[in-house]
Amino acid sequence: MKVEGTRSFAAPRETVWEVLNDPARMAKTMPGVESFDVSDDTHWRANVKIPLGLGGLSMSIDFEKTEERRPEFARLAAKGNGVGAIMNMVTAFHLTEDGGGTEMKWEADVKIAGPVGSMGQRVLQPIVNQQVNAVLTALEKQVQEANTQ
Amino acid sequence: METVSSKRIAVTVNGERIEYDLEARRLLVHFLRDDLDLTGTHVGCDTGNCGACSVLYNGRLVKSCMLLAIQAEGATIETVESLSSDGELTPLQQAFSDHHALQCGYCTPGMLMSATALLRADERPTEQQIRKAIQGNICRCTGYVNIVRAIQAASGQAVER
Amino acid sequence: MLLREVEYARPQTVEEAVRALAENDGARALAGGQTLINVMKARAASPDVLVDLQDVEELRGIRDTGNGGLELGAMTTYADLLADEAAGARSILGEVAAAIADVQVRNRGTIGGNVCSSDPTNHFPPLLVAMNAQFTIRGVDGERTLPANEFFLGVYMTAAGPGELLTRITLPPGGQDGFAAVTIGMDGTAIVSAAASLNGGARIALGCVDATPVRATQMEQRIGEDYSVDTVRAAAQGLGATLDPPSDVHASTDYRRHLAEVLAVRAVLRARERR
Amino acid sequence: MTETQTQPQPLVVEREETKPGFVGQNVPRKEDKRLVQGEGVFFDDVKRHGMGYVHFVRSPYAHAKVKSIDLTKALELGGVYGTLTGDEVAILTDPFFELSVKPGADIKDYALAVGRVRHVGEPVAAVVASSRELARDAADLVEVEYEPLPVLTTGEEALRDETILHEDAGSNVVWSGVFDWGDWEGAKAEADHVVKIERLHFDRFSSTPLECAGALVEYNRGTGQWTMHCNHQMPGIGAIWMAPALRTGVDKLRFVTQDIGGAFGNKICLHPQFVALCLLARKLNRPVQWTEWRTDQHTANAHGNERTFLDVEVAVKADGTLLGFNCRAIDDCGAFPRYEPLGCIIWAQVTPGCYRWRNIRVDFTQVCTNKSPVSPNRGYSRMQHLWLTERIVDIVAHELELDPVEIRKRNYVRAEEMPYETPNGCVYDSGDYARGLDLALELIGYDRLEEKRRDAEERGKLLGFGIGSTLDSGTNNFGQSTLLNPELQFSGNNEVATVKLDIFGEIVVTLGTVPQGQGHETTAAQVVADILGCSPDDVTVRPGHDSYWNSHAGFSGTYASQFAVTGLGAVKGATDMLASQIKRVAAGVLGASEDDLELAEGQARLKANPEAAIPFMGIGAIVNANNAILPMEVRDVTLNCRYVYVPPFELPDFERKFGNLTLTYASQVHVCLIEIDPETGVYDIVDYAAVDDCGKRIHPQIVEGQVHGATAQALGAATHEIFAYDDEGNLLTPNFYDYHVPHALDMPPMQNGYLESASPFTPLGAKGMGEGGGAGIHAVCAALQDALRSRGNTTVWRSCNPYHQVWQYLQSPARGVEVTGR
Repeated sequence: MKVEGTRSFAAPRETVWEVLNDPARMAKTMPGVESFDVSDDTHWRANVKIPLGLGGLSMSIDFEKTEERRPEFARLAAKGNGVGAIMNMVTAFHLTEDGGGTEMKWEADVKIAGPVGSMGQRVLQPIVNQQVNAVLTALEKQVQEANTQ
Repeated sequence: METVSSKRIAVTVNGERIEYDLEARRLLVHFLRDDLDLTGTHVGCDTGNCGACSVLYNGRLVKSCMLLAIQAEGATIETVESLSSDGELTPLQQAFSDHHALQCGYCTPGMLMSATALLRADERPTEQQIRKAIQGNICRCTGYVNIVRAIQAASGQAVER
Repeated sequence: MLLREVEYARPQTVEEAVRALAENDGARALAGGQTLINVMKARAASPDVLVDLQDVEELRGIRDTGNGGLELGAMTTYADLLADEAAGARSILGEVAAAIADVQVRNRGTIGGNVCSSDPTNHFPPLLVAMNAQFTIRGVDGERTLPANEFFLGVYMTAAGPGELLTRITLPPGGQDGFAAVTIGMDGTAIVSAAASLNGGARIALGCVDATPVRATQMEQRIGEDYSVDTVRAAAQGLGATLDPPSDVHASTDYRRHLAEVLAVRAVLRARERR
Repeated sequence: MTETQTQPQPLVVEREETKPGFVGQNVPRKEDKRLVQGEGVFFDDVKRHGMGYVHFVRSPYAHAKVKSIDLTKALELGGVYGTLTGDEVAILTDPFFELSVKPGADIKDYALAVGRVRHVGEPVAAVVASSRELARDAADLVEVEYEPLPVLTTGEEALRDETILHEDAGSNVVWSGVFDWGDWEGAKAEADHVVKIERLHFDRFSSTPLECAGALVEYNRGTGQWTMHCNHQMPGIGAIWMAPALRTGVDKLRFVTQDIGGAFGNKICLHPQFVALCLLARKLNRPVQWTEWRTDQHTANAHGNERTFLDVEVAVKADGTLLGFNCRAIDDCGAFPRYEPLGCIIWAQVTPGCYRWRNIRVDFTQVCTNKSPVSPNRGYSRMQHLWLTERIVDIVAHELELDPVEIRKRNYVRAEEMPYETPNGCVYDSGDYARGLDLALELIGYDRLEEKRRDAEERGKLLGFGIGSTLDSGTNNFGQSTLLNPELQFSGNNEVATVKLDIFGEIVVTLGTVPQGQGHETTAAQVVADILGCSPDDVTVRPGHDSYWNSHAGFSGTYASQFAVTGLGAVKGATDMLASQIKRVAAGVLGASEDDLELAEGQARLKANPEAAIPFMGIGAIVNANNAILPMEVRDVTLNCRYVYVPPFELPDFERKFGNLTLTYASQVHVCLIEIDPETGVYDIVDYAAVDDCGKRIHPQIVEGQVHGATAQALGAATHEIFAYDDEGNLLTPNFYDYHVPHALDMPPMQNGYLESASPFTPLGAKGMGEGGGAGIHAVCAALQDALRSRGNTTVWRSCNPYHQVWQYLQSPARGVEVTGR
């Protein structure tokens, strides 16, 4: 399923770019991250426990930065493996300067398979939207922090 | 607060008090079927929809696949095996046979438990009440027509044909 | 079937229950289990500890708050709502409870579990939003009360976070409530649902058009206190366009938008008819 | 020792007037007493000391290469007994026998995925542990690395061969062929109108028996023999697939069943899982048990065939006389053919449906897609085709403004034309479709239709009326398989029964069949009782089937609407043999001749002097334990008789795809009324009437039960039951959350009527009827189209029409139909 949107940040493009490309900071934006290791500057692995109200959904997610045009574009591929689900995601963001701030156009194509699917389609799409929103909100926080440093 | 991953529970099943060591994750239906060998209670789905595992739990109709056995500590459970005594069919069981309310017989135990719960609460249910009472029990053989008739008959009502 | 290993606790009081929940952030409350156990069967989500609330008497019972409102213990079952006299005073409760699944589920399932599982297809979340219910949540450091629209955060996500327990739901006075749903077969899973409560103005909430119930505020404003068929129908115009419902095997986004308008009207008109 | 007799069946069976007896009566079902007490024995009730529980690791991908499987963590877990992977399977077994010619013939199908997965839920490995829960824990620890491949989710996509599922076959096509009977071009020239329908689609669903599949498998090291306590409904065929794959003989595979929780055809293709279990039982040297859960069954066991009909052309005379039709059919059999491509010919048993058109051309292609494999499913392949013929008739009536009742009556095969040879050489044995329709119309109050329409309109509802007239062809001529693949060495049919009289006078029957609720124990006893002059209560019919002890023939099993003919034909044959032996013994002892004797009240007695009688107990005792008193000429008697019923079939003609493919044709005329809420597309079936004709009814109550069940399944398929997939090949309805089967509140009021057009071709005048023809699906589709007529005149082009589909019809009505020569 595809989700996309636009988000504006009250920070210069460089700062937003820095945050988006700093695994350590990105880790802080993901819900339920339990551990995070950077193998090299294009490969990271995160162990997350997505906090669903009914109990966590544990997954280990491998990230690979597949394309990058500093400072305006990057594409990431993520493969998640968990007991409840298999997740494949390709996400990309375009940064454009917007006055003093930055506008981020992002899109993500998320594919989820496995038992979580058997819970009924009705829950999948909303759960994905939920997680994406959580990430974006956290991202805003990170950008602000980075901006005030 | 103390938590346990397994525990010895005491439960009364079909009038018999039983003590048993159980993993917390064991579903009641597996406890009944696999541990107590009460195989009349069946499993027809994995989402709590089909009702083949219906039993009476402290007198109330429940699906035994949506309870942990460990929750049943201190409870009283009635399964299909408790309905008739020494091979004597109850009027409900007899009506199921008389009206051909079963074919493969897989949903039948759950169906009988639902009907039993209904008839204990209401001696002369209407057809609509009967259908409402077995809504949680899926049958793939009969289209429910003869099951409804059998329950009507068991409650001493004329069966329209 | 076949759950992952899990720890189990069976507290006797809300105190104990909250402590048990607080001690481990993987702990979850087990009410009727009619959703949670199934999620665990699929191993889609797995709590580390189940805190079984069956013995906690404080969580049961339905009380008249005196001012015509009602207080529902979180462990009130659907069957209780059908049988209970006090609940009978607010007839929508029994009516909606009666349309949930089947006898077995109604005997075990609780209103607390229904709202805390926050499944978009559940009937009570939109109804309680429409009724402007208040949700009381207990944590180790005390109690807080939230309005319904702040309670529901997402699928399987509510304001009752880790270490917290929903203890009761309080309904303000009222009585002119309506509910309408299109379900997959009789008493089946909701495709779209709508609830309305008329109490010096209409409160309308839609279910299954998003992760959480959606208030139809524009429609409410257009209606004001004029519940005539024409006004209500006119007010619903364009409601669908304000929504972005999921599309799945049971309904396209457009179909859900359309049903939302139709059902919102029906809910209001049914509420109007209720005495 | 037992003796066997099998006489060639005459085409037309001479039947003496059946004297009043138990056949035709609703005697109590023998099966019921154990089942209502929860004392049935289903496969999952069987336990063995030290048994291990099997959990399959299943693919989350619809199409992917399996790059690696890491079992380390699973094997480290305490309580884990062992594992099995595709690599081992590829070494230890041969691929399953394929029925198709090339390209389908080259498909390699194993017990576990070998190198590649082709549908979500396909087993890639198996884990065995000491408890069900542990087995799943271990399965969760198996790490499989996949490399996703492009996914095919429709037959039309697959046909393009841009992505190939089975590289060995080199194409996604399993089988294709053109069926051309009569003179289509001539019919088109003769027609006043040609009605062209762009597309009709029969959706995927299955009967979803409430008991899923499974088995407890034991391996006997000393004898090299496997015992499977299971619910396979066609062990003979199962063994034919399994034995060569396991490189053993069929007698090394013992199938044991007692009670089966419904099958409906969905338990015919269990051989891949069973082979995996056999390998595990041998490898681990312990009994292994596998229980399939609902989500597994929906995602990876057996679906019904999905079929798309394109460019349907119908030749019609101005007066509504149907001359013929022509179409392309694309059948989607999922990831592996298994029982297919038999579905590519089975439909031809009912080529013209109930109608007299003589010119029919079908260009048929079956392809593989990345969906669950199919298997026979109640109404197998004929239902899809009968839906086409019924849709054609109603769409033509609709377009040419003909009355759906009139056009049917004008074109139905007539009672006086029976037996009727169809354009492809099938012989409809008997029936009166027009009378069936009249009876159905009467039951539903058709004369008040317009009144009901107005009443519904007043309530803001759209009322629709629909007819489904179908056939349930029973008793296959397996020779039809040679029309697909002339190399196949299958033809005819057979079924077995044994009947014996034991030392204490007990009458014991065993059957070759594998019942799943059809009441075989009861109806067999009725037939025996009538012949031996005793009560069904005196007759023991052994429950279930044990391939070691139940005598069986090549086509034994319970499938394809045939027990009343083949099963009971065998029972009758064996009992006639026993009756004659009993008389010979009595005659010998009483010094009379066989003809002087009659069997009544559990005795053999002199017609002339009923006082001179020997009870069966005496006969049994004499032959079994006191035979020295017998005259020499009757010492050959064993009182243990086996009979093989063989229907009178000939080989079909491969060149013309012509021949008699089935022995009997039960007919169904179902009608319904539906009401649509035009605001939402939500509809209810408000009234339903079913008229069935299966010839002589052995047990009317059981017949009615079958009708009720077939109708419920048809109504489910017409309304909500659909196996829908997303573009990634994920099944969107993998369990009863989203796959909604009818519940008690969903079923309409139902009235039943019966005709009895005895079959001239069968021992008892009975016809197989268990499947029905899916009449309910056709009736609902017709009723929807009728109701929507006033709202933009849409064509109901799908078999499954949930509310959102009906809303679609309301929003954007599409005809997709073109009429020339108007």
